[in-house]
Amino acid sequence: MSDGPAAASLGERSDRAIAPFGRRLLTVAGMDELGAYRVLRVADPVGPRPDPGQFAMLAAAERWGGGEDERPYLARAFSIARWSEGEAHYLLEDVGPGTERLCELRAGEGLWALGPLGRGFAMPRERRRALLVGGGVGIAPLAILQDTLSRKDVPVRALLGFRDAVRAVGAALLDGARVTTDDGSIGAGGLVTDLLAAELDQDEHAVVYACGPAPMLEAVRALCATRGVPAQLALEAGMACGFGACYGCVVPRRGGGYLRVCVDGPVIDAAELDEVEAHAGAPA
Amino acid sequence: MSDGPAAASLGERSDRAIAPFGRRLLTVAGMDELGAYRVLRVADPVGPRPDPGQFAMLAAAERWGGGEDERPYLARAFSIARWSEGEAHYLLEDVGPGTERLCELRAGEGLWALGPLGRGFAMPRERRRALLVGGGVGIAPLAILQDTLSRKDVPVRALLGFRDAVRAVGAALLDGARVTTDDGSIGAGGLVTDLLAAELDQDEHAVVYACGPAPMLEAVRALCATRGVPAQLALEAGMACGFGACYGCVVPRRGGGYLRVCVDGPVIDAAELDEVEAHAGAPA
Amino acid sequence: MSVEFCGLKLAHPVINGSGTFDALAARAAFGPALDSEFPFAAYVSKTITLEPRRGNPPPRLWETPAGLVNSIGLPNKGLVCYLAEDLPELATLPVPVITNVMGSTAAEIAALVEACDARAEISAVELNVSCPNVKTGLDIGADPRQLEEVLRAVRPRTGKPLIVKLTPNAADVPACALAAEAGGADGVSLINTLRAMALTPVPHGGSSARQSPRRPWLGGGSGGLSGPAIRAVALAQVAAVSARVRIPVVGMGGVSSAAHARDLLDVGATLVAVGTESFRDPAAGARIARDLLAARPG
Amino acid sequence: MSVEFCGLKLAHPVINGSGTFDALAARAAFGPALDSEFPFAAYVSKTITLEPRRGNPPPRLWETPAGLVNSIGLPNKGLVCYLAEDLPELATLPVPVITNVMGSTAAEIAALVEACDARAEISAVELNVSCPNVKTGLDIGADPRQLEEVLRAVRPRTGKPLIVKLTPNAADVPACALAAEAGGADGVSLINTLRAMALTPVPHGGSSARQSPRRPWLGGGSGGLSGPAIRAVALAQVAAVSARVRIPVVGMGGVSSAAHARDLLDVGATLVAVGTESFRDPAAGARIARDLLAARPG
Ligand SMILES: Cc1cc2nc3c(=O)[nH]c(=O)nc-3n(C[C@H](O)[C@H](O)[C@H](O)COP(=O)(O)OP(=O)(O)OC[C@H]3O[C@@H](n4cnc5c(N)ncnc54)[C@H](O)[C@@H]3O)c2cc1C
Ligand SMILES: Cc1cc2nc3c(=O)[nH]c(=O)nc-3n(C[C@H](O)[C@H](O)[C@H](O)COP(=O)(O)OP(=O)(O)OC[C@H]3O[C@@H](n4cnc5c(N)ncnc54)[C@H](O)[C@@H]3O)c2cc1C
Ligand SMILES: Cc1cc2nc3c(=O)[nH]c(=O)nc-3n(C[C@H](O)[C@H](O)[C@H](O)COP(=O)(O)O)c2cc1C
Ligand SMILES: Cc1cc2nc3c(=O)[nH]c(=O)nc-3n(C[C@H](O)[C@H](O)[C@H](O)COP(=O)(O)O)c2cc1C
Ligand code: FES
Ligand code: FES
Repeated sequence: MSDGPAAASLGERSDRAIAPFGRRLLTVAGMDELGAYRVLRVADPVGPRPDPGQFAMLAAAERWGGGEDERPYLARAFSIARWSEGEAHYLLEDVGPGTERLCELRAGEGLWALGPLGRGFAMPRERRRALLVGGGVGIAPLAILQDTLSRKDVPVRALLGFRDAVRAVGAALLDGARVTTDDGSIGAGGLVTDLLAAELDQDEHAVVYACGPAPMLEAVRALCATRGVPAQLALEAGMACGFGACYGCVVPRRGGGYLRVCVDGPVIDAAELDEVEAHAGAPA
Repeated sequence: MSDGPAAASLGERSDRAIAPFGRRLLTVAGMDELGAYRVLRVADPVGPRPDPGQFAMLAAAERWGGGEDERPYLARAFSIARWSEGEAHYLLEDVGPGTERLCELRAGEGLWALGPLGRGFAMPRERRRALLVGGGVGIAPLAILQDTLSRKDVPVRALLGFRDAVRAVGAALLDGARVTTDDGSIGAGGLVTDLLAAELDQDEHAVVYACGPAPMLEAVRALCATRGVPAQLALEAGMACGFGACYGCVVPRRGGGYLRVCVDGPVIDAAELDEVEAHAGAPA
Repeated sequence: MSVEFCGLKLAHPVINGSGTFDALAARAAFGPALDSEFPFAAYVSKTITLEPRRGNPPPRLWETPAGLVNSIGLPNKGLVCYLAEDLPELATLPVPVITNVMGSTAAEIAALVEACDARAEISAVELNVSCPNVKTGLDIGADPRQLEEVLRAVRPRTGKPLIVKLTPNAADVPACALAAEAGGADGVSLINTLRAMALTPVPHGGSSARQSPRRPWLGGGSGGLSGPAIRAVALAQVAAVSARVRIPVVGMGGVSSAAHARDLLDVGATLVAVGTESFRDPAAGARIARDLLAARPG
Repeated sequence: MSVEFCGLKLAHPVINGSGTFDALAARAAFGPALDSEFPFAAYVSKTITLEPRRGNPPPRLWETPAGLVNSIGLPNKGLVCYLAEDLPELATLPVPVITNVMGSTAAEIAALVEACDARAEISAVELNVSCPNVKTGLDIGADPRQLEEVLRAVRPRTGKPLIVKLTPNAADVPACALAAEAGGADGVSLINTLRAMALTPVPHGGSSARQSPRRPWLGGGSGGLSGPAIRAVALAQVAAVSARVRIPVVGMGGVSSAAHARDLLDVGATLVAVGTESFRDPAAGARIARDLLAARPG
């Protein structure tokens, strides 16, 4: 079952940040443009410091609904991209009625939030070099991960892929990232996994942290598997609840059965997966 | 049936303003405060000049839904309170999710409108004095009626009743109105029908035009019936469509059967009713 | 994208749901534009009964999240006045007229169908079988055996296309569709409204508890749910029925855009009907047909 | 406002809908606060079957206007592991545990009920009869006669309160409720989700037509609709059932505020269950119970 062995194998992370019970009404501190993305800043006086890789379920307090096809209705899941005492940052991409509504929020407006939720990234053992591989809006959890690793003096290298130049502006969220774009308009061009392969040629002791579209995650998983490199993948899935109640967010696990991305993940050890399911990635 | 005799008896109004087919996207020109009410100004380049007493079905173009109880869904009916080349005015009172959303509209935002709809007020024969009796937000259609009667040099006297002082501010919508409030804070105090009775004592040849809460309309109907004074009542009813499609907006008609307020009315000759149905008035 | 349906050649696959568009009232409200821009490829009348009906006392409407509960009660002039007064006017519409009828016994239904058969202005007949059986109180259309019997009795009375408007309030809707087909129906249409109700509303902001116990809001006691709220239920029933019957299917339920219409066509419907969305925009049918056309593959 | 239900004394009338709240996962996510602020007066487990089930392949969720279509497929550890691993933990919750079970034959259901009867941690058993009959494919609970037979076979196996979770996909839900009562049920609960489906989504802004024909979106093919979209349907069914049976009724379907809970209580329900709204706020049950209390007349 989804909540058995998986929980065990990620056990060393069970001392994770615990969410206050019940959604809480927060106030938007600001909304900044970042190329094709928006950075939503939320004042969160009560929420605990999240682990890198954890997420929150967000919904606008006013007029959540009545968008395209009379949606949204349920809250939406977003990685916590950055956290500083009492303020959480989220990176948003408008891909549908829920994100569209959230992108319209302005300072002072109300926001329902539940979290931090899920299991974040495990810190690398014996300070091995960390390669952060991100694609598109999936770079969000890598930002807070980079902040944390840098505080721990873990050597970090970020490799980010974007569809085009206007999205590549998002790379500013991380420090000193190597960037590539599908259309070659910026950086090396080609796939971020090419950059990863090159890095692993240099240092086969590195560990990999990845978040992005499903095809990218699958490529990262396959590459790391063949090279025997440990990899942690931050997955996504359609979610109704975010705290294990609905059993809707599953991905197939190696050896049969399913994992609930919201409670067994979103960060899953690549070794737990035969492959990354087609729906389990960030919006491409 | 609803669409037989009624149509006939109001026949002399059948040369009424005809609505363009299909709802049209209009732009909000402005929103003004008027005591407890709001005046919504809408730029309407294509709509024809409405007859006094006609109404329109309105819905916000953005986020119509997601309010209290995940409503509104259907458009809402509003009397056209004023009309000047290319601009229509509506008087709004926030009584639920639909009016709440509409009251939030600001200049430049989009509004869906269908109309003008329904049968308006018939003009008085041989320039008899017109007594305009309004209650609460129900004064809206009396404003455009007063404009029209004045243009025709028909002597007019407006008698308006409100629940309290902050609502009584709405009286500014009409010229030289006599005002009374339920709480006596402004004007004579007591019921607007007392003012009406006094006026009819002076001039039993006057004709009455009324719009307001159901109890007020019923009192006006009864008073005029006993005095043999012709009265036209602008009714209200929950409406899904506004153009005769749903059969949802009915009120019982004298002699049995029902009238559709949206197509047989909203202005109904008092003689067509045994009494004014409890739901058939404006928000009290 | 003209379509053939039960022998009728239609300009596009979008028609109206019975009882959701009064073409004569619309003509009075919108004038000649109603005819020149008529939104549907065929016009389905509201349900007609043998005797006149006044319908239910108000209130008749209740708005729900993305939906509408109605308790109209099938007001109509009755067969005779409909055929004498309305049909000649409806015949001047630019599209074929489908007359929807309802009876509570096979004999009543047969009489209705026979009367329609005699009128050239009527291109097809739709049977509304969501009518409570006088004895059981259940919809006639909810029991496959009963439904097939009725069809066998009624079918011979007309050579015109006979469409059965199925009830969604059944345990096994595909079985009902198969029964209609076996009984000789030329097509089926679904879904009708889902049985629903509402209580006297809560004052804005206030709490309902203070005035309980409360009465039903609808004058008719209970009603039927329509609109986007039932869209996913409609898609499931239309898909299940289309997979079982060989006769053409009219799909409806919560269609408010071409994408929703496309969904119903993609699961097997030949035509799509628009109901509640026409209340929000009388031209919705035209918009949906246009967008379907624009999005047509190839 | 404590309530008695089938002999259980509950602090308030709000419980959870089966399968919509995993108390053990919630404990891991929210820590001790889950227990100290537990939102429900009793805890209903997700449906347990004899054999373990993995559930349906993803996607399992589809958002509709004011609703959710789910095709979870009843994943569970199976009776043995549930009783051995989960029940002892659930027993530490501050409220009574109601175990929801489902079987496809009377014998299977009897075995499940008997096993629950043997465990003191279980205060009551809820039977999910929305299980397709292996032969007919229809829900066991949709046929009154079949349902009564099953109850007669199962009832003797336990002295604990036996609640039947009715299926809404039936022609005559009150008849099913009466059959459950006749068969010996101590209470009934309704409504379960309405059969529904969805197709592969339309790309944001884009048109679906270009990619048709399209596959079902849900891995399980079809699913069940819940949430505010079904609220008015739930109210009608709960009212109709409450008017017919003498045993207590658990009402649910689209409850997201105390006003909606009040509606169900006012038409005759003894308890109200919160399902989908808990996904939007895990503390919804507590909020609703609090607001009910605050608005209590007198
Ligand atoms: C753990 C986690 C972390 C995430 N972090 C971020 C983040 O940091 N930033 C960010 O921008 N996004 C993030 N996401 C993704 C984000 O949650 C989704 O983009 C969002 O939910 C989309 O909602 P929407 O209403 O805008 O779009 P939707 O219309 O819901 O469409 C989004 C996708 O859902 C599917 N879909 C379409 N219609 C429906 C429907 N009716 N019902 C169900 N599914 C449908 C389609 O595959 C579509 O591409 C994260 C997701 C998860 C699970
Ligand atoms: C011809 C006409 C002209 C009108 N002119 C004006 C005008 O000029 N200015 C103005 O402010 N108003 C006017 N109204 C009234 C206006 O249409 C209503 O106030 C408005 O529709 C309320 O919508 P809401 O969502 O704000 O409130 P709602 O929540 O819809 O409540 C309004 C009333 O509807 C009932 N109700 C509550 N819940 C529901 C529900 N779920 N479904 C159905 N009914 C419910 C209750 O009686 C409630 O008091 C007019 C109405 C008509 C018919
Ligand atoms: C106000 C109203 C009146 C209706 N009247 C009838 C009717 O007279 N006969 C009938 O067969 N269906 C009737 N229906 C059902 C519709 O034809 C249609 O089956 C249902 O509303 C679902 O479609 P929709 O969601 O697009 O509205 C009515 C529906 C509504 C909302
Ligand atoms: C994701 C999900 C899973 C469910 N699982 C079960 C289940 O295992 N057993 C059951 O009897 N009902 C199950 N239900 C039905 C609910 O208990 C409830 O009857 C239904 O959702 C209506 O209530 P709501 O509208 O408040 O959600 C489930 C519902 C949802 C949304
Ligand atoms: S989102 Fe509900 S269980 Fe994961
Ligand atoms: S509002 Fe639909 S008929 Fe009057």
